[in-house]
Amino acid sequence: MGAAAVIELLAAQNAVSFPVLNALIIVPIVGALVVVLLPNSRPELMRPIGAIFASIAGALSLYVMAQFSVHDPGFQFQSIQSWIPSLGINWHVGVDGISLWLVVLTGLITPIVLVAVDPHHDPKPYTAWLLLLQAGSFGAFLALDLFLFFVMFEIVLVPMYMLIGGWGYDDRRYAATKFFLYTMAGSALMLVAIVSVATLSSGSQDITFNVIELAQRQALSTNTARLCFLAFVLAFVIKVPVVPVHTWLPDAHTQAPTAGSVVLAAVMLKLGTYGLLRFGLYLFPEASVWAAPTLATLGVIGVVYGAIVATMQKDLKRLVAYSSVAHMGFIVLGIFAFTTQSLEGGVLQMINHGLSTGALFLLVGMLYERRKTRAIAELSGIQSAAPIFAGFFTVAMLSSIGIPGLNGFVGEFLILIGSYETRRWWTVIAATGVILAALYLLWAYQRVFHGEPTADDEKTADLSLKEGLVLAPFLAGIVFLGIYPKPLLERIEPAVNNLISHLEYHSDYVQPDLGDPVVVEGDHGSKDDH
Amino acid sequence: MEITTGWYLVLGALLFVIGGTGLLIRRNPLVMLMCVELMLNGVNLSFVAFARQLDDIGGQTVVFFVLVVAAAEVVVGLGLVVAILRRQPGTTADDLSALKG
Amino acid sequence: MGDLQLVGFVGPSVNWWALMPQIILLGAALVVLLVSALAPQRASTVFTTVTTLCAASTSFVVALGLWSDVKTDGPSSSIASAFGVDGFSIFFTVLILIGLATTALLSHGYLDREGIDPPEFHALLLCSAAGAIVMASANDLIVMFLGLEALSIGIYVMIAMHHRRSEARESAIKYFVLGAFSSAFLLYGIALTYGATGSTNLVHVRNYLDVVVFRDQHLLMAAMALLLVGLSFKVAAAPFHFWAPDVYQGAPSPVTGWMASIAKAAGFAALLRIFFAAFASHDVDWAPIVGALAVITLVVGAVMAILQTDVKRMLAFSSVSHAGYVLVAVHSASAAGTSAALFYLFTYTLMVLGSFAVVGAMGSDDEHPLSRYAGLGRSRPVIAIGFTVLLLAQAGIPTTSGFIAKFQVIAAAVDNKSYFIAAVSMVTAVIGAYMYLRIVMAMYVVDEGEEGPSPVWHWTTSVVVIAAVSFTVIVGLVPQFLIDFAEDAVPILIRG
Amino acid sequence: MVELVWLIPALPLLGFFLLLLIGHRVGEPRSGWIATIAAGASFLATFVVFMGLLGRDGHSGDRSYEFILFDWLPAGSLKVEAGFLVDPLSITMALFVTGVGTLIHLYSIGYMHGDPKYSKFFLYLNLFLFSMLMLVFGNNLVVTFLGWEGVGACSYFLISFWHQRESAATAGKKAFVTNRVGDWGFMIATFAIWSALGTVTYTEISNSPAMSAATGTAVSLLLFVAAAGKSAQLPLYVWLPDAMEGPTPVSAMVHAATMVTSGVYLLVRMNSVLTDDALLVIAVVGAATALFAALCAVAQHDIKKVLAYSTVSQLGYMFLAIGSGAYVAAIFHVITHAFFKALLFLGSGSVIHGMHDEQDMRKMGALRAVMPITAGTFIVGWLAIAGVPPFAGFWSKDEILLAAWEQKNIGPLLWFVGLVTALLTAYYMSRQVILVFFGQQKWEEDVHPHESPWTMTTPLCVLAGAAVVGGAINLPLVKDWLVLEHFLEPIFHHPHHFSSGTSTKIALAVISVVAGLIGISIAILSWLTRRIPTERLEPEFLENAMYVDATYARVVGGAGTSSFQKTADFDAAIVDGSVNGFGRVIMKFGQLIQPTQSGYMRNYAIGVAVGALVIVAVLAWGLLL
Repeated sequence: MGAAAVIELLAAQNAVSFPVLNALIIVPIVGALVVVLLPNSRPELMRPIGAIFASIAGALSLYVMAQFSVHDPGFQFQSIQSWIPSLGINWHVGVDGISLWLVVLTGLITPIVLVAVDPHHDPKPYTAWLLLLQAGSFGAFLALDLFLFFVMFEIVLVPMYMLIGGWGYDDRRYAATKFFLYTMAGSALMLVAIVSVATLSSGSQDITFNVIELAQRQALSTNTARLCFLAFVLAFVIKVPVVPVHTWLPDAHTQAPTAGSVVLAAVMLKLGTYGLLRFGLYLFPEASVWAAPTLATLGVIGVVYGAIVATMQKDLKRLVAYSSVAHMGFIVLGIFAFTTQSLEGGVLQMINHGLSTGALFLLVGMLYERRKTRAIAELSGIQSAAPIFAGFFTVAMLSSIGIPGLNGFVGEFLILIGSYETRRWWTVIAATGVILAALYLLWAYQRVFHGEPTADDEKTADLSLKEGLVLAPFLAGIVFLGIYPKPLLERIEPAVNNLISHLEYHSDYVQPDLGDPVVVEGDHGSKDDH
Repeated sequence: MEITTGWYLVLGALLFVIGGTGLLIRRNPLVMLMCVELMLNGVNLSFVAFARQLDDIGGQTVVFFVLVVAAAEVVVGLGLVVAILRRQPGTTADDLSALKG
Repeated sequence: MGDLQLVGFVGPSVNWWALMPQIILLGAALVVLLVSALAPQRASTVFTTVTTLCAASTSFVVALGLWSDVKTDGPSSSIASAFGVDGFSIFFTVLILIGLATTALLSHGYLDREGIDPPEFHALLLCSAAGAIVMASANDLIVMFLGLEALSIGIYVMIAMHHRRSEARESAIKYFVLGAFSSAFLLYGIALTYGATGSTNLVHVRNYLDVVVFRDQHLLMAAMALLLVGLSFKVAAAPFHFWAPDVYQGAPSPVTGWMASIAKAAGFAALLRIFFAAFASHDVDWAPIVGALAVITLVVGAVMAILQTDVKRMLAFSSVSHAGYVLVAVHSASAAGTSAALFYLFTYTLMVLGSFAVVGAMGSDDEHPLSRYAGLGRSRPVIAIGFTVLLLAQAGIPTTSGFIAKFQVIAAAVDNKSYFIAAVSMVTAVIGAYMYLRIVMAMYVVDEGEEGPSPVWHWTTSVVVIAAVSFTVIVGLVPQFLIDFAEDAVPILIRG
Repeated sequence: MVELVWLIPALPLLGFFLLLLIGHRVGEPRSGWIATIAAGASFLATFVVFMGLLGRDGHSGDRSYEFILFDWLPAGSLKVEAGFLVDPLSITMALFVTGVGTLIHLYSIGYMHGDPKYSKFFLYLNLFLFSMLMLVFGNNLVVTFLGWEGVGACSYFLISFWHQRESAATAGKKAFVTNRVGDWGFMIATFAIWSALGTVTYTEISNSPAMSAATGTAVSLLLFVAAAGKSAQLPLYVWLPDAMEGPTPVSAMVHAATMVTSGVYLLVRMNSVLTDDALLVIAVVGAATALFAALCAVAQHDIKKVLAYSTVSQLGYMFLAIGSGAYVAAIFHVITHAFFKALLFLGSGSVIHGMHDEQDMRKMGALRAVMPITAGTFIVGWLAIAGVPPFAGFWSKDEILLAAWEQKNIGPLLWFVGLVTALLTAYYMSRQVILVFFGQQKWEEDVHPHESPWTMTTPLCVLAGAAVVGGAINLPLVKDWLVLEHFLEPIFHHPHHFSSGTSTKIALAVISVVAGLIGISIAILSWLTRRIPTERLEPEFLENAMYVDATYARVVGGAGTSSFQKTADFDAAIVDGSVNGFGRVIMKFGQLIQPTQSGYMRNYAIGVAVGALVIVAVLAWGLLL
């Protein structure tokens, strides 16, 4: 889009004087450079300094949260610079209720893991990669230009690949390569689709990759749109991951260093679900409605299947990884149920999953630091040796199981109650996931923490003060969001409603009129498909 | 009967094909070089024939360029062949297959 | 037959200024040879390298001057319109000169280590550079042929100069025999073109094809086919690529870099000029063939690359698949496609030169097992990260020039509605990525005791690597200037 | 005064946090006292609120007061508040929950003496009390669900309190997972109600138009699934007997008096949506459970297992009552049962305590001499549960049997089942009392049984008193004596009235009393005076609870586990295998074409030549078309 259009857009949007979103992306990169330039003779400096930069970014994300105007459904803090004019590509970032909390999560998680996890060797590249990971994730969540998004979506692979390969465990080569190639394969066709969308919807106007504009144009023919949608979806479902394209996740999670696992679970998986919302539903409303039953089914399969497979895992970290598959399945169901509640729940669940699973990975990592093993069979009676540790684990576990009063429940409940309207039988099956979640987590907990401790178990040290402080924010979030999610919900809701009305406008989908009492006749026989 | 340009072209093509076939079937590096020369000369013949047909001097001049180039190639080629044969006498083209896969 | 009159011979007007770049290079070559002959003790490595660099930079300046001329007065051609002076030729001149300077720097440390006689090497390098420029700017098929031979013959000898190594000899003879074989095809194609259109001059050919409607196109089509074959061989497109891996592996690393970058670039220059400019009117005929070649090349290059264990061979096959990407761009037969191809060639040249700089510095050329690169991330962090960037760029990872290049190729293909080819090129990109990742993995993921030997570096290598990397990253972040350059360089055929 | 309702759950929560922070520092017994005081204060608060409620007029809907704390889950048209509902039902529940709860807290001070995790135990107890009160006071289904899950979690913690014991850990997990099945029903029911009525708030639900028959029945049955999970009805009862792995006070509080009755509470609370079809199912299941559990109790040797099965059986009674539409009777029995069953459990706990953790009744006997208070109070409890007038159990059970009799479709049958159950109940309780307190002593010499400290006996006495006079809160025959019924009236959609005449009532009552006496006498003849041979009175079949649990275990452990394992293997072999297989295919393809790279010049030349031929041919061919 031409410079004139850019200026006009800027005028239209409440462009803030200080381009805070750009700063979000740039600060960690600067941090990485600074760390790289530090002398190798001072390894102890790397992580603290990296953490400082990461925290600055975190603080900025909090600033965004504070300045975010609650009831504005549109994109805020937009900043747009011409980047590759001849291809109609702009540096265009903005945040709305859907991305806001993911940005905050990214901002807060990274400094924590930087402080929390000791890489044991090569702290310099470790810190630099983590900072680049943060920058890339910010970029992916903020990008409003398809090209920019793809760049960020793809570039985050490199730091994660390096982290897994450089600081991972025995099978890291295989896991890192698998992770990289699998996700890259997913996004390969998405690039073709991105170009096609931009080219085909340009028509007489000049070509643009501006998401907002493309979403408004809706210039593609139904079938083309569906094909492009599928290409996008392929990339995202692999990232989520949705069964059956999930198998990179357990390997990556198990082999990754703790910091990697935490960021992977808390932030990177969200790129998939976020992409489905922002680019799937927003760019291809008709196609989304068309594909919704299938994708919702996949989500439900993920919930049940992931739980079942998790139950039989012998490695604690692998078990948590599979639990991620199950939880992300809920989110996918919520997204493709298209109701205010289910979508809000989905967005919220992204945050919740980040907190609870992130905490679980941290805890498993700490356990590994103590025992040099993650094999469930080699652990027992930890609770007797390390009660506080067990307590923290219990809280995270209960949140993951979805106990009301903790955050996990809030998201799951909203997703399910919202999906029940449009995807009744899907919901009924998905709800069995709560039974299975209890099954695999409690069983694992019993085997690891209950029972008579062996001599080694006796020696397991309890949580240190530092570790406690590291976990405290996670637990605080888990409890707070469980009791008072309103601040998040009221910021998410406008954006979500906006998205739904966009769907309704561009497709034959109509959100059932929830809320007012209606007497449904024989409703248990009907499925609301499209 | 009158010999039209077509006959020359066919002859040129034949020479080209013969040379090519020779390069494909012969093992001796020197012979292979000669085969290449044969192909080039087949092309030369076509050039001349076309030049005659078009009544254009350009085609004939080209032949000289080609001859020069061919000469240069022969020089380099012989140098290479000699360098090889000096180290391993009686080397055939098939012996030069250490690099593969 | 406008310019050449048989009666009352009038020499064609010669714009010497336009020929200056090649002339400077050839002059430099003579200087090097003379000095080495008359005052051998003077003809040190430093001297020859510096001479080459000076020559390169001088003609670079000239090229820029020509560029501004073209900008102001528009494109022109010289010597009976046999020699084009347009954005296209200057684009490649600049590219080739960069390649020349880079290769000179690489060979600097290399020649001493491998005990190769510097003056001859540099003289040949300069000659083949001049040949490449001629090939890129020729408006006449015969001139193009001469340039191609100059380029190739120089390379034959440069490879063979590593004469103590049997691999070098083998790859030299392979390249020579097959090269001669293929140039015979090319020449035959030229002959048929001449027969079909009555001239070897592209300007004339283009005009002729525009006006004349053939009753019987067989001759022309055969001509096109044979030209395509000859040039596909030079750019190592499947199924004419077989020579490439063997030759690349056997050749001295700087020469490999030269072949993989400049020889390929010159080949594509000729390809674009002939097909996009001269045979534009018949693109419905040749574009599908090019598309088919592109697909085969992409698949073969990617699939074969992941089987290799020798780094040089890996990169050889990767350069094959890169040829495939450029062919995808050529296939779209559009201005966008051509500028995409040019952009791709420019960025690719620097990536590949940087990569072979590392490879060349990693030790003598007998073999390049992955194990030799183990632990480079620790022992040589800067070079390792540089190499990583170059490899990821070749894999097409964003924020590198490689991604922008691939993106434009895809865009061109999609614009041309050839979605299948676009999809294939993306999928093969993933397959190829595995190979690059293996090298990166080898450098960074090492268990105790696996570390390879810590290589000895000549500072010139570091200069080249760092330069290549910074270019790759800068273009990856702010590509607009290069895109403009490539767009201005789309070839056009001008008489007089 | 009603406004103080938030204090009721807040106080135990406060206690919980106190113990969380300083519990291990203040240690024993102070931490126990902190918890007990918190519970006691909560009881007082409840009483105050109760008084406030009584102060309001009973018949205009004035006695239902909602107290909203904040918006919990506002999402679009869905409004879920964190709010309390004070009405006769919730306050009644709260009164005995806090009351009995406090007593059990007090009891535990002595019982848990010397346990390394002393303070943690009370921390859990307080958390449990808080959750239970949230369950009771929640003004909508979701808040109730919060408490519902909270008590579930606490019961998990408490059952596996001595988690070093494999059996305890397993029992805790089993309880939680089984309950989760019920929770599934709870959630789906909530969704269905919201989608049908557009609200999840109790007051609005009860004022909404009826749902369609299908939805209504479905919702009712789903709610019953939830209730069956929590309240241990067939077929989900299996966790409760195992739950006896927990410390005895837990069994008394969580698994007898309070938590297990929350299923009953839920159904009574939702009485406006329950349909007749559903009620019939509930009645039948309730009756079946009652009989089944009573039969199992007959042959148990573990002193607590007997009480556990008896609890299941009594809960069956309550659901029988609900199924028969007699909600008041259900609540009435909930209360009386809370008294005498808590009493019995605490008594058994006192015995176990005195016998140094011996639970096998066959190793007891003649204990009344050494622990008189325990024996005395236990006997009171026995008479109460056996349905001997005028003890509390008699009145509530009698009302249930009457309600069953009047059930529209199959009343007499239900009544008969209830009657048989009553007989069995009287029998196995008498058997227990005799085995434990009478006959000759069967314990080894080195065991020195002793009476428990006052902190344990005081609650026993108080509960014994309640078990004697508890029936007084809802005496039949005279209208004005039905205090509870009148008090609860306003919350019922269509209040239930007994139709039978006085004579029928009396007849039924007499019959049930006779049944009880028969049971008692059989026990005496067989176990005390040994007139009847006792061998055949403890059949294997019943001792193993008809092998239901064993069957479950076999299915879950066998088919269940193996199918899960197969899925996991499928994931590793097929799903993941295909991914790696994809890579392998590409490699294979490469190895397929690798020979072309033979290294022979002529092969390469052939490549060039063939390629040239093909291209020429294609271009020419293209022209021919």
